[in-house]
Amino acid sequence: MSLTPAPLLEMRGISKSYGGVKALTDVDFVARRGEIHAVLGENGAGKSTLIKIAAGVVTPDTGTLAVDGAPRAFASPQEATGAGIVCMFQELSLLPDLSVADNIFITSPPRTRLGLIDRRAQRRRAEELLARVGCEDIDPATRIRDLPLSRRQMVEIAKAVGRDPALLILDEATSALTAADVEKVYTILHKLRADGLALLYISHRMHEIEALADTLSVFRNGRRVDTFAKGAHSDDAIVQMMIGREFANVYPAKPKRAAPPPPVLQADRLTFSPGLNGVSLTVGKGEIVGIGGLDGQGQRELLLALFGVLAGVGGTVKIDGTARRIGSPADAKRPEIGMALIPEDRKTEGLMLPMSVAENITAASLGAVTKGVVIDRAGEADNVGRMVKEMQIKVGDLAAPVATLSGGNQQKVVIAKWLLTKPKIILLNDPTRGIDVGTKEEIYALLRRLADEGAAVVLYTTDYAELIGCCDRVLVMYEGRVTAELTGEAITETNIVSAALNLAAETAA
Amino acid sequence: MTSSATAARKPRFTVDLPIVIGVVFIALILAVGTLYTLKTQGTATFLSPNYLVLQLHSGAFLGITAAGMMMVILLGHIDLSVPWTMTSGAMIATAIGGTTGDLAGLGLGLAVGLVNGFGVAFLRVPSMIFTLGMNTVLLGLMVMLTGGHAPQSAATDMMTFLGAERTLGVPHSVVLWVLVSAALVFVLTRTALGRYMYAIGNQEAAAYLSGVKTRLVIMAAFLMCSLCAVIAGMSLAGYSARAFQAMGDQYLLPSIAAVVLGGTTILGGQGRYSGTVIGVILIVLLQSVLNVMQMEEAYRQIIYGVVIIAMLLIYGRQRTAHR
Amino acid sequence: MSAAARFVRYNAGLILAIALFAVIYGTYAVLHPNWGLNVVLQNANESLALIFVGMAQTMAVLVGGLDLSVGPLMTLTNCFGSIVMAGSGGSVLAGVVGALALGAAAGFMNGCVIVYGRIQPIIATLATGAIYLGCALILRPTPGGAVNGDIAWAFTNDLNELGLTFGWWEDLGPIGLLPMQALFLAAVIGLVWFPFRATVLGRGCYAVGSNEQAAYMSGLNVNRSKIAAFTLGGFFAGCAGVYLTLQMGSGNADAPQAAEYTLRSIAAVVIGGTSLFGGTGGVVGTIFGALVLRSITFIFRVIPAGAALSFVADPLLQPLFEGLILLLAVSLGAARVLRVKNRLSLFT
Amino acid sequence: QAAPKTVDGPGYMPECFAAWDDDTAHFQWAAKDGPYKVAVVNGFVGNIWRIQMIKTAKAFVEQEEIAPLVEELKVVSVGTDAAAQMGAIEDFINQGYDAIITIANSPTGFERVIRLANRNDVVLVPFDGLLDSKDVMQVNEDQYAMGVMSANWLIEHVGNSGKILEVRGVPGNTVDRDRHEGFRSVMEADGNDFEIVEVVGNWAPGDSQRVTADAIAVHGQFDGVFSQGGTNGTVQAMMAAGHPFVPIAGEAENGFRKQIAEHADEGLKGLSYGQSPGLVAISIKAALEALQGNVMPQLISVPIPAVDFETVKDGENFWSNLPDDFFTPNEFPPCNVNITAPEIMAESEADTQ
Ligand SMILES: Nc1ncnc2c1ncn2[C@@H]1O[C@H](COP(=O)(O)OP(=O)(O)OP(=O)(O)O)[C@@H](O)[C@H]1O
Ligand SMILES: Nc1ncnc2c1ncn2[C@@H]1O[C@H](COP(=O)(O)OP(=O)(O)OP(=O)(O)O)[C@@H](O)[C@H]1O
Ligand SMILES: [Mg+2]
Ligand SMILES: [Mg+2]
Repeated sequence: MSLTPAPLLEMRGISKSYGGVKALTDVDFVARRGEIHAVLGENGAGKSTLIKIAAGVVTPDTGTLAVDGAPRAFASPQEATGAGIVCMFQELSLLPDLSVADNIFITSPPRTRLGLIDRRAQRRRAEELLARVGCEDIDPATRIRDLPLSRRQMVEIAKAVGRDPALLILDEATSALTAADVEKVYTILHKLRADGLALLYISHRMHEIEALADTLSVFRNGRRVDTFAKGAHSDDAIVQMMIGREFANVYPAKPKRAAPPPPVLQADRLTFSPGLNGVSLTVGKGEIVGIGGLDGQGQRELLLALFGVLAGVGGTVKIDGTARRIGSPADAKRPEIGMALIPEDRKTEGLMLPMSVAENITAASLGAVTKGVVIDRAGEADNVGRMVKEMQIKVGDLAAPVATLSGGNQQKVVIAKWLLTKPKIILLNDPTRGIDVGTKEEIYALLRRLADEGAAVVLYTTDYAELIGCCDRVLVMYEGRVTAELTGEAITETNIVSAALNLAAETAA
Repeated sequence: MTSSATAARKPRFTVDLPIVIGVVFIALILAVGTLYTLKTQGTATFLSPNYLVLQLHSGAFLGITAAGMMMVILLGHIDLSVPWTMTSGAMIATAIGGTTGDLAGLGLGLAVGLVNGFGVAFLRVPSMIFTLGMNTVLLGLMVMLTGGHAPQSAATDMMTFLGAERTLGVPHSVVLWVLVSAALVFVLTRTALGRYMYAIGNQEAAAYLSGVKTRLVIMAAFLMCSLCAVIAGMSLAGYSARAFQAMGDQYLLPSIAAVVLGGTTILGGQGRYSGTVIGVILIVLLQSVLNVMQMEEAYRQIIYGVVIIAMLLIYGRQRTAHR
Repeated sequence: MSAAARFVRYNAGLILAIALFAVIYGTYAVLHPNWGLNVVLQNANESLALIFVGMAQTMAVLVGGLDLSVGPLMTLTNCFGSIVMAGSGGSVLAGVVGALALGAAAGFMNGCVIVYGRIQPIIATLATGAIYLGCALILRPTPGGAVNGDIAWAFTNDLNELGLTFGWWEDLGPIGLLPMQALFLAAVIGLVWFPFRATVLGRGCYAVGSNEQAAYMSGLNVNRSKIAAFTLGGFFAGCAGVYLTLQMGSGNADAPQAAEYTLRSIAAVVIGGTSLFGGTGGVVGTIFGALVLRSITFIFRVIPAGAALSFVADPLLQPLFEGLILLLAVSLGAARVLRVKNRLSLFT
Repeated sequence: QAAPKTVDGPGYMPECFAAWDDDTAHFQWAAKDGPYKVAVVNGFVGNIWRIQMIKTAKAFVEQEEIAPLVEELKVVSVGTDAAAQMGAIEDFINQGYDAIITIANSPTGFERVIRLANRNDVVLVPFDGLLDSKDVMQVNEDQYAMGVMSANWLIEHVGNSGKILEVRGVPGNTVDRDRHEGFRSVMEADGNDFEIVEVVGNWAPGDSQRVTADAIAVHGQFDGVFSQGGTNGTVQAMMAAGHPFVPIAGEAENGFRKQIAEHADEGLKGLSYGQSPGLVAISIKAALEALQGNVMPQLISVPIPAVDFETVKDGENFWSNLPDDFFTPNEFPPCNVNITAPEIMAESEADTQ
């Protein structure tokens, strides 16, 4: 690696606005060969916009773009791919109904002499590629639809790598990956760097940046604030650069408890096929219980089962000591149960994107502001105003579609929607995925405040640090069962990881 | 990019592109028709109140049908059973006769809506195909009914009152259309049901996870659609003084076209009621002007198609899939 | 998952369609007093146009749309064909090629209106369908046209008959009993559909139907795939028109018939296991879907008068039972819904 | 190849099975022993005319003198699809039926089934919707003559000039074409000076009503009307618009005849001619006679049952206590087809009380 590697992509004076929003203002940006360049910034800082411009998805208002010194203007992702720029977008670009192999070779499959797709060769090469990214377990003939999100991200990585990029861009490519998979990604990226590729890496996880990046660029409000080599600034300094203010302790303090709190939610031997093999858990008033473990061990099913989404769940659920049958989210919402779920994918499960922010916020609590059959508009507006203030949702026009908010604010809208139902039990499925540190911090504080106000919180997350920092108790799941319960000081990364891998049982056997 | 689509969801008054264009096209159609009559008759009949009231009178039946159709299109569904729902509602009502008949007609609408809603919401058969089957079943039922013995087909007093009569020159069918419209606008804008309909049309999973009883909402939309269809069918029978087989066949495609020309997305979730009204008026006038101009069927079809495409092209208003 | 298990899982719709067809057609064959190859030929004859129209509809559905112009387009190509094909051998060939090209061109136009006009397929084709029907009426204000009777006869029978009519061969043995319809279908599937599926363009159609945004982001040419899908759909509709011309020996701009074909094509697609959301299924399933639809009506002809179920065939109850059986057939897919475990999967 | 022999006329029972004109050929099939299997292959079924037709067919074969000749009657309705209709006809040929009666969905394209029917000695009888073919025995009323008759009648009551409204039927249909051409041939002949406004009513009362209303609104008053079908809708529109009653020629729906009877003195002079659903009975009868080896005309002309405001009579050629929809002419005494419309359409006591 030479000291100043050659610039592969040079962007000069790039600006882009969406209506009144300036997504990018006069940005210069350079990506060099043999270098992993991390791009950091809050939600809405303009990162995705920048890379979408590089990848030909978005055309800039002003500014120029050069590849290997030659000026280029991309009209579509196709053209960018042709120039060796391959992007793994934040919103995955996999096709659910096509097989893994079809997806990997979607634009340029191996062909037979007749020019038709050579399925056999395609399968073989897909297997090779998957092996390269350490996913031998994925069968190339499987439909994407049948894979969990974490596997899909690995396929997406294999697909990107398979396109022989000169510049590979990963926009929050690891947001749903477990630690083990992230390790694999590290290995690949290091190897690609050694091969002389230029890599752009966008992530909200500082430890990933730590492990990977050579160079870091920080964006704030559509401007590039600074670019520097790794180690030039401390983490705290970087975060401060990102959010433009001092930043102290990410996680709020946990309360000390003498006796276990009274149970609010008690689930006994829940079974569901596939996924749950007899899960029991108790969540007390004011408690935040974390659910950990490797991805796909039944955690999602557990939340969905509790919320009444799954059919054919065995076992019993008691709310405040009374056995309840929860057959649908509408049941779960009833006051005597008082449950809320912040779903996994806010765009398809949490929000009606084209509808207004206000309509989204009140979507779960219209019953409360309905008089007779008529919606009390004043009452509704009050609720919306209160929530926007309380949750500090950054929104200009409450009547604008919720799609125009940045990811973090969209997530706040989802949470606000449920807080209006005054829930006793709050289930969260990876609520901070792809959300910047500043907003994360607000969410952690919010969860603790809700717990202190008496809610029982169940938090599933793929981020160990969140389990450690946020939770009073952590249940680690393995193959549809709770294999370990960690409390207090015992909630450490080592304990979580060993429980997640079910090491105790493995060595005993 | 999404200006009109988003505007459609804003509660405050905004000028809606589809509506503006619809009005412009209506003016255009009237102008062409008037030129024709000026040339052939030397009169501007198309602008006479008498003619326009007549158009509203007979257009009201399409208006009511389209209003119902819009309820299911807003959810991203469609109801292809409308033609024979109209027909069988009217036929059952006249066969039984009297007030009992009127109630029976409405009851049939209720039943059809329930079955359609059940098939779509609970069995989750695509509405396109379930309602198509339903249409055949209703046709079969009416053939069976007529096959037994010729049922009475004279419109009941209520049907004649609604479909044919006027008060102070105002056709009752128009009043009925206004009432139905008011009721539906109320549902869409003032009630939780309306909000949920838009929510389901936009993102059903999110609505479900928000604790909305999505299946009941879908049932309700199909109910409204079928009820509108039988109301339209029964008043149409009043207009014609009698119910007859296949009387609804001319209403299916025009009602869908009216809803879409009015700016409702066929994928659901977006659309304003006022647009549908404009769409109905446009189609009724277009059909009538072409009739009066004694346009040959072939050219009539072509003009019909070209007008639809032209209007939609002018406000290429489909949700953009990519930027 | 084993390869066989995966095949069953990923082709459940197709398998269900085949099973349905086997049951319904089997019943017909058993009840038919003289069931034999000539009956099969006749069944093939009455089904092929619907099969082609269903295939045309499948293309639109694959990319996540609906094509309401397939019936009118079949009618247009039929009228066009009936004009050009009325003549000697050469004009028949010209008519066939011309009608297929006309179908493809009209399909291409559908695609362009949809892609560049950004109009939802269902509405765009509602409009273009009206235009095609109008054109058909201009070509054939009243039904008529006379395709050479021998040619029409020879190409709508079996191989032996083809040879006999033109004196090409006498008797090909068992091969000679192969219906021409099966050959046409096999040719279109083998020479057009399978190759198309194995191109990037063809796979792109599945990709677009599966998730248009993702397809675009993956660098696929979404517009080209959509246009290709509609063009191929138009071609299939053209095949239907050409076959209809051969079968009828004439052209008929019949609006109700066009509408009926359009609606039935949708039913055929759904019964054939192609998801109306797009991205899954294919024309092979539709073939069986169309056959199921047709077989339902076959049954009424053979229910014996004295049988316990003979009331089903009562002429004034037939439409009712036809509707009920259709509802039942499309509701069979609901079995999946009733077994669904994760209700969220219902919404995608 | 088996086929009917072309022979010289006159045919059997000429008072019933009248040859269309002097040039009409006559057919003779080899006689077969009865009883026979007969199939009726109908097209669309969702309108009253077709339902009345199907019921007439069923009732006819149960009549005393016919029943012994018919072993089985099967009726199927195939919808508007010509291919499906040909398939059904071919199926019945394959099943060994002796006679197949049909209303063709398309006037052309039936060469194949005609060929097969002849090969298998099956008597195929299209009626109402005819085939453009001289190789098959067909039964119909003369649609062109209906147009001519309507025109002559209008001229008689309106005079040789004036403004006439013509409400046409389903576009592209041969019946519509023939009636229209017959009508125009007289109206546009020398010595006449008519302004004719033409609209399309699809033979459906609702459509006729709407287009008539539009036409009145735009063109003002008419001196006479020719409305091919859905005629009661046309009259309805005139009454609703306050249009004075004028001479009107139209179809044989009971409703139209009721209107004529009720408003004749107010000026609603009406001519009501009918395409009768009873044609099916004549067609079945013709097929049965042919199967017995009788000589039959290739094209059988059935007299047009017509009444006007002077001959319209309650309980005889219309029924004021019965619904509007059904078609009044149903019986043809010369053919021994004596099933009246009320017998067919009003089986229930409640209706005929
Ligand atoms: N299509 C669009 N329409 C309107 N505004 C947009 C659009 N795309 C981006 N923006 C705006 O541009 C700004 C930058 O968005 P961008 O997606 O680039 O942020 P980001 O840094 O990627 O954020 P995140 O961390 O949430 O992914 C945001 O404020 C957003 O509101
Ligand atoms: N249809 C739209 N109309 C207006 N703005 C949009 C639309 N779609 C997206 N945007 C804007 O684009 C920005 C980028 O959104 P993107 O899809 O990259 O994901 P995100 O969920 O905001 O990101 P993150 O998960 O990192 O927070 C959003 O902040 C939003 O402001
Ligand atoms: Mg982003
Ligand atoms: Mg973003």
